[in-house]
Amino acid sequence: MEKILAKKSFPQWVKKLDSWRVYIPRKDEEGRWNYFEADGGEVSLDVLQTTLPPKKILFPQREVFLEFAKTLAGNRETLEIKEVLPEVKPTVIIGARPCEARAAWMLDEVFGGEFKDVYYWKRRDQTTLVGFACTTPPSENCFCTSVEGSPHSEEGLDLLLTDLGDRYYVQSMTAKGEKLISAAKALFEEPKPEAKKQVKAAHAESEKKIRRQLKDARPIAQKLKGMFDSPLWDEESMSCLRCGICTYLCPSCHCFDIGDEVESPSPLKGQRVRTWDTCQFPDFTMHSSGHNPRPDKASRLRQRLLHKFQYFIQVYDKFMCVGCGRCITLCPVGIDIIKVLDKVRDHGA
Amino acid sequence: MAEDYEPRIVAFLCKWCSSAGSDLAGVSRMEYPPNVVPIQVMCSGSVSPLYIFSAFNKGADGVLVSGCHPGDCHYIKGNYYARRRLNLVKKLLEYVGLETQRFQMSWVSAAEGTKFTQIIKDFVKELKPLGPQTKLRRNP
Amino acid sequence: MAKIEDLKEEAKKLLREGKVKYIIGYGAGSNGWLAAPLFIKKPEDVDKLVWDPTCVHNLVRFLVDEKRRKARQKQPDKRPVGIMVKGCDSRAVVVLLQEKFIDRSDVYILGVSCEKMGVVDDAKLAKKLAGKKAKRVEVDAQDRFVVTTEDGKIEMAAEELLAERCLECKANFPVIYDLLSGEKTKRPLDKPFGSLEKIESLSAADRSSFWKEQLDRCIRCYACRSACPMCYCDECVVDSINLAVTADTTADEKAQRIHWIQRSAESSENLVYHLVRAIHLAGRCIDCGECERACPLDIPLRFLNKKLEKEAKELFGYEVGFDPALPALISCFRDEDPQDFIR
Amino acid sequence: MKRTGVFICHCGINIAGTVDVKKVAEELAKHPSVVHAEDYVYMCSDPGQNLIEQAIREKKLDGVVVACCSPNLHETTFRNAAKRAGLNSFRCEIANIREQCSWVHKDKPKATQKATKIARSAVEKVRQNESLDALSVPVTRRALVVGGGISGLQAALDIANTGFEVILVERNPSVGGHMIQLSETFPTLDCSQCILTPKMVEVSKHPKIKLMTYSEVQDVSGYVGNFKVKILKKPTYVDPAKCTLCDECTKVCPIVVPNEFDLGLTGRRAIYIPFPQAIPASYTLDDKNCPDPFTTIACGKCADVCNPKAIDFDQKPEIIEAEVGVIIVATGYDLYDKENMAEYGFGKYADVLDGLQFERLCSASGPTMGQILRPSDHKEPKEVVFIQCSGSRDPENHCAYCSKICCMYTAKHAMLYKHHVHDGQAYIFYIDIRSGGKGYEEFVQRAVEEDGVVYLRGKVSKVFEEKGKIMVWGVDTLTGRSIEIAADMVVLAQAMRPSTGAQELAKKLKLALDKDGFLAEAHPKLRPVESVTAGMFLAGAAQAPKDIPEAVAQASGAAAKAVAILSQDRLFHSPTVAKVISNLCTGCGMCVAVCPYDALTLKDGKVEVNEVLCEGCGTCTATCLRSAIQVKNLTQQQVAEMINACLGG
Repeated sequence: MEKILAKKSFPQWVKKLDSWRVYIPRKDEEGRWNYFEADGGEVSLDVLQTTLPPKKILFPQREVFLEFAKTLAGNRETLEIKEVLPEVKPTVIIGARPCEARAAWMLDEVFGGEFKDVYYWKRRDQTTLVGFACTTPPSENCFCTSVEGSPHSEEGLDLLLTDLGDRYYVQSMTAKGEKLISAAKALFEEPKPEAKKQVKAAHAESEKKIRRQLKDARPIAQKLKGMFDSPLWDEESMSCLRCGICTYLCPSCHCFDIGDEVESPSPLKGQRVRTWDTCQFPDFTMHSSGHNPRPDKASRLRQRLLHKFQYFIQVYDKFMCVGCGRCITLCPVGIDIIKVLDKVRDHGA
Repeated sequence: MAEDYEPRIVAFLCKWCSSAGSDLAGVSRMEYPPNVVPIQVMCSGSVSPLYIFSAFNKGADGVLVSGCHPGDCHYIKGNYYARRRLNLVKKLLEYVGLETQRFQMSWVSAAEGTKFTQIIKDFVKELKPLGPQTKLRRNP
Repeated sequence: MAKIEDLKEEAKKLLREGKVKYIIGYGAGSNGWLAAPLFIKKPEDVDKLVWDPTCVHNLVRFLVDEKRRKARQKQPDKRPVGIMVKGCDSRAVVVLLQEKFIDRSDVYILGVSCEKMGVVDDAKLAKKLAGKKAKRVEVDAQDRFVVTTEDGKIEMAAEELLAERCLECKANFPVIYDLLSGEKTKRPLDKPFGSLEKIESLSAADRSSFWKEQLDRCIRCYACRSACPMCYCDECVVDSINLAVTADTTADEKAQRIHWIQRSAESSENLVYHLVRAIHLAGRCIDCGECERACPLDIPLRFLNKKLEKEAKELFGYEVGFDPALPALISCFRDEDPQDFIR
Repeated sequence: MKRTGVFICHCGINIAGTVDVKKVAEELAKHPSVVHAEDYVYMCSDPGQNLIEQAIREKKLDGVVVACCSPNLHETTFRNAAKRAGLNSFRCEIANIREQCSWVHKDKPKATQKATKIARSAVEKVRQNESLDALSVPVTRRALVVGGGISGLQAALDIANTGFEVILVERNPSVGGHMIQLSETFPTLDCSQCILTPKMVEVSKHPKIKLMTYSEVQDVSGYVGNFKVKILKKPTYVDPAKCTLCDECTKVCPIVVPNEFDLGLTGRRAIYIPFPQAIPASYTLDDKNCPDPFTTIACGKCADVCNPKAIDFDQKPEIIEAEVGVIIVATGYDLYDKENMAEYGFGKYADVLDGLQFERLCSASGPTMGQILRPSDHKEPKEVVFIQCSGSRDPENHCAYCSKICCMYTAKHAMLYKHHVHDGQAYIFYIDIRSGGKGYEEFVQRAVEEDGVVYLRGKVSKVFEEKGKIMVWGVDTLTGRSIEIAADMVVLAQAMRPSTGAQELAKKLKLALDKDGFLAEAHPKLRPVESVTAGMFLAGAAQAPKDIPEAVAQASGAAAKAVAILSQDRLFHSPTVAKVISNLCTGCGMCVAVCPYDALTLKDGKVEVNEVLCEGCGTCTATCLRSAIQVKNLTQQQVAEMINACLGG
């Protein structure tokens, strides 16, 4: 389904979505963009890249799996375990970038498949993603086109909105998307043929505006297979601080840790929780023997790149990088994934 | 604040002076509110800032650290280190907005059962109007 | 800004003669206006060194990596590492010496004086440019900033762009060095802790909500402690892991893991984490501002550390990072230390 | 540990009256690591202790918590009971629910709740306690006494008389200290030398005492029971075995320097005997003054005239190493430096003297053979002004403290003066008269009543010379009159200071000093003769100004403390000491700096604990940023769980 939504009707549409929990990017006083719950207030349309991708909504940083408590009745000790599944209201994420939606589509692969992660899918099934095509790249480090994405990619999205000046061109890819349109039918119009042309042009134009480029991503992925022991990793990781910025803020990184948070040892009471974790932390691969197979920054940088550009491809035939550029923009020491992969490509050449 | 609100206080008492002073309060059958649970440490100098943060994190409404008077430390100078370290802790907690009354330090000698009693009475009295501590507390 | 030709000459000589293993300095960043850490092993690469107000990083942090690397090697190369330091960074070297983390012979200190300048604050710059992207930031002969954007050059007065910490700097030239580039220009400092006044003047309740709002953003990526040269512990006390286990560590010891706080990024846990970090940096933080700069969520961490720096000065007359022979702030006391807070 | 037993004492109604002990036992039984919980009317009674022993055996308990009275009362009782049942005594902990709970609260439910928390907290602690054995070290049964004044002599004799060996080190050529310089002693006016010399002789003849004069302690290492000391023996260039005390050498020696014994009132030669009764009875060639620093040639005349050939120019300094179990420091005092009292003309006018100089003038063996004469013109002074608190009790300009003995010796000086110069007049300027002590007040009264000493309450404002007199201006604060005395002599009761070099020695011994530089005692009231370091004791004025009987008493006290250690084969020490988690330690040394006992050292970038020196205070624990140092059985992990237990429920 394809429609036209006048920009001035956009806030009205958001208001109409009152049976959904609506997340939308908003700028705070300090100029930081982030996803907030839309409380019917102002809806801003000149969205730049948010610091945290919408991953935090689909895959929250902390999630309770179960609650446990020991009780003593007479002489019988019982351990009570209660599964805690997220109670999720239908949710819409408006303003997701096509790359971020592509990342959600990757998370779907990871948390789906043969073993479905019920916690993830409880949320995911209820979530509708409304994307904005990037007619202006939201970050100077965008490189989606280099990793098989595009500023108007539909993958993972339910709706895609493209800015056509005073109106949006709305494409619906799924039934979920259509439901959003039908929530405020009156606001949408049928597109005229020239609008279709315009949108095509806008999409083509948007691709040209992407400033950064990684050449030959697929051949690089091939080449990485032989570079496990390369001294390159050591050199490139020299300035790494071993913080978690590149991975925590990455829309596709999804590693986690599961641990028990004991509230009281007597009587025993607590929760089992899942929290984000990252391969960039030195304890990520720490064995209880004290052995750490990735003992240094070089091996951890290598892991990040190989996961995204080799292992993931082997399993899913996709890059686990959507080219949003957050890891480049926010790295405190300027480690640039494009430059590192450039070096991989040119290595030994 | 609700009338029946009872603040929870953890008191780190040094073994040689303050815990002995608290014992004296008992021997003298003085009375103070039962809101305080004592933890005996060897010296006020051994009280790590982590203990204080942790106590608040685990739900304490007030934390007291009590040691020997300056010059009387069983370990010569542990209380001087405590005084410096915990002054910083107090300033930091106040700075992040914790009410100043919630963290207290005192010098109580083995002979000062009365003083110990008074400190606890005052502490409870000062904490009551503040209500439960929620800032550092996990799952308040 | 100082010229660093003399420094480059010395760096080349050091590398040529093999007197240093490598040199940690500043090079052009790969992306944007900001310089980036540069590791130089060959004399011919020395010309890649840059020195401008975008050299914000405290490279002393990389001495921690160097020590870890050496610890892993069976026969470590014992030659010193050359390192470029600003005034603030040099005080970090002093603290590492004070804490015996490094030995003076481990480093060859290439000091650069900020003279009348300092480094650029990226948030201030972003605000000034309002969406425009800077390509270069330079200083002209009149000590004014010249920012090059796509639309041309913009001039700005130093105070408008300098990082807050530079405006409150106590050491605009290195306090310890083997070679110094630039002048030892003293500059007046009327309010060394002026930036704290805004928070200090708030009521307790307002301070509480200020910090809650700030720290609730924390995602515990630990960029703050990762960027900090003083956070050199192999295992942070707030981590409920036991990184430092060896084959000899007993099961009992492994089980004795203190859960001071949870890993979950919740209000209380974030606050306690940052409190622990602040108290552990009391008398050690030299206000290089790296924690705050590294933070992707822009939490004003510097205000936490600066507060304790202020208290250390006012309560105990303690100033950090000038004398490696001084005991640590919490490893000493004075008979007259204040005790008006004690009952 | 998973098998903890909890025993709750009723203490009659002392606990059970306010705490529902059954409820506490019930609650504690729910704890995952508690396998046994019971209450009993008197746990400390034999049947009560039997219950504990029985439960340990039957239920194979690996930890015991007794919730009862303060650990100060019955911790040992219950630990012994645990031990009898085969449990390590350090796996027994006390939860104080009487003094810190039942006795101070009235509300039964609340007191019960609190008692439960206290007991739970003890369970958390004991759960993680290690089995420990008391540390023990062998004892070297020998003492070192530093300082040969009255305190050192007394301490050495007291120890030697119990049969232990003593090394007595004195830095001067003779023992005797300041007491040997005194004329007569208050309040009995017996001759100081007459009562001291027998002790000096006894020391030199004692088979258990090795006397090392003209020697200094250079270095001390080790710990209680096992100190290693290095003593520097300076060359005297005279063999005491050969010396016949003929005194021919001094007659030919051309070098004259001020005589220390007479405080510069006379001179001595470069080769000299400090005073006739010196012990050891021998001469010393003072190599600071011979050869003459200007000519740098030793004339050798002394050796030429020495018939027994006792002079040996080839003597060299020697370092003597010794092992001792205890050390007594009795380094005494010096008088406050003259330089500091220019306001009283001290050092400027020959007839302004300090107390010790006046002692020499009064002494029958002194420079004037016991006649009191002015140093300037050898005339008998007819009016003498004594000024008390010269440098004492003056926090702004001098010493803040009271030197304690000056009131008494000034009264004595005035009295002795009157005994020598019957028609003379003595004036004493004072702030207060402090005459606490047996017979002391009577002594002062005697000075006033029998010898007509005029006491003037007030401070002297100015002392200056005019027409051969020393003018003293002051104010009598009792009458408000200003006073002007044209005196022939002024005697200043100078403040007592720690002896020169004491600070340096304290550093070598790692002893703490108080703010005035005197050696710090372990506790100002309860441990006045012990230093902060185990096995080191303090005697005499090195610790604080004191008079002879006090110094002797402290010396005997220190000796008794020393003997208490020496009389044991092994020393036992609490094993709840610090331990280092080596992988976490970065060797920053912060803990080393705070340890009050120097128990921590850095070795190869890691901290090491000397368990015998560690007292387990835990200040290191709170200082360490990485929790790399912990006190056994009170680790941060344990405290963390205790905090949790105190707040739970």
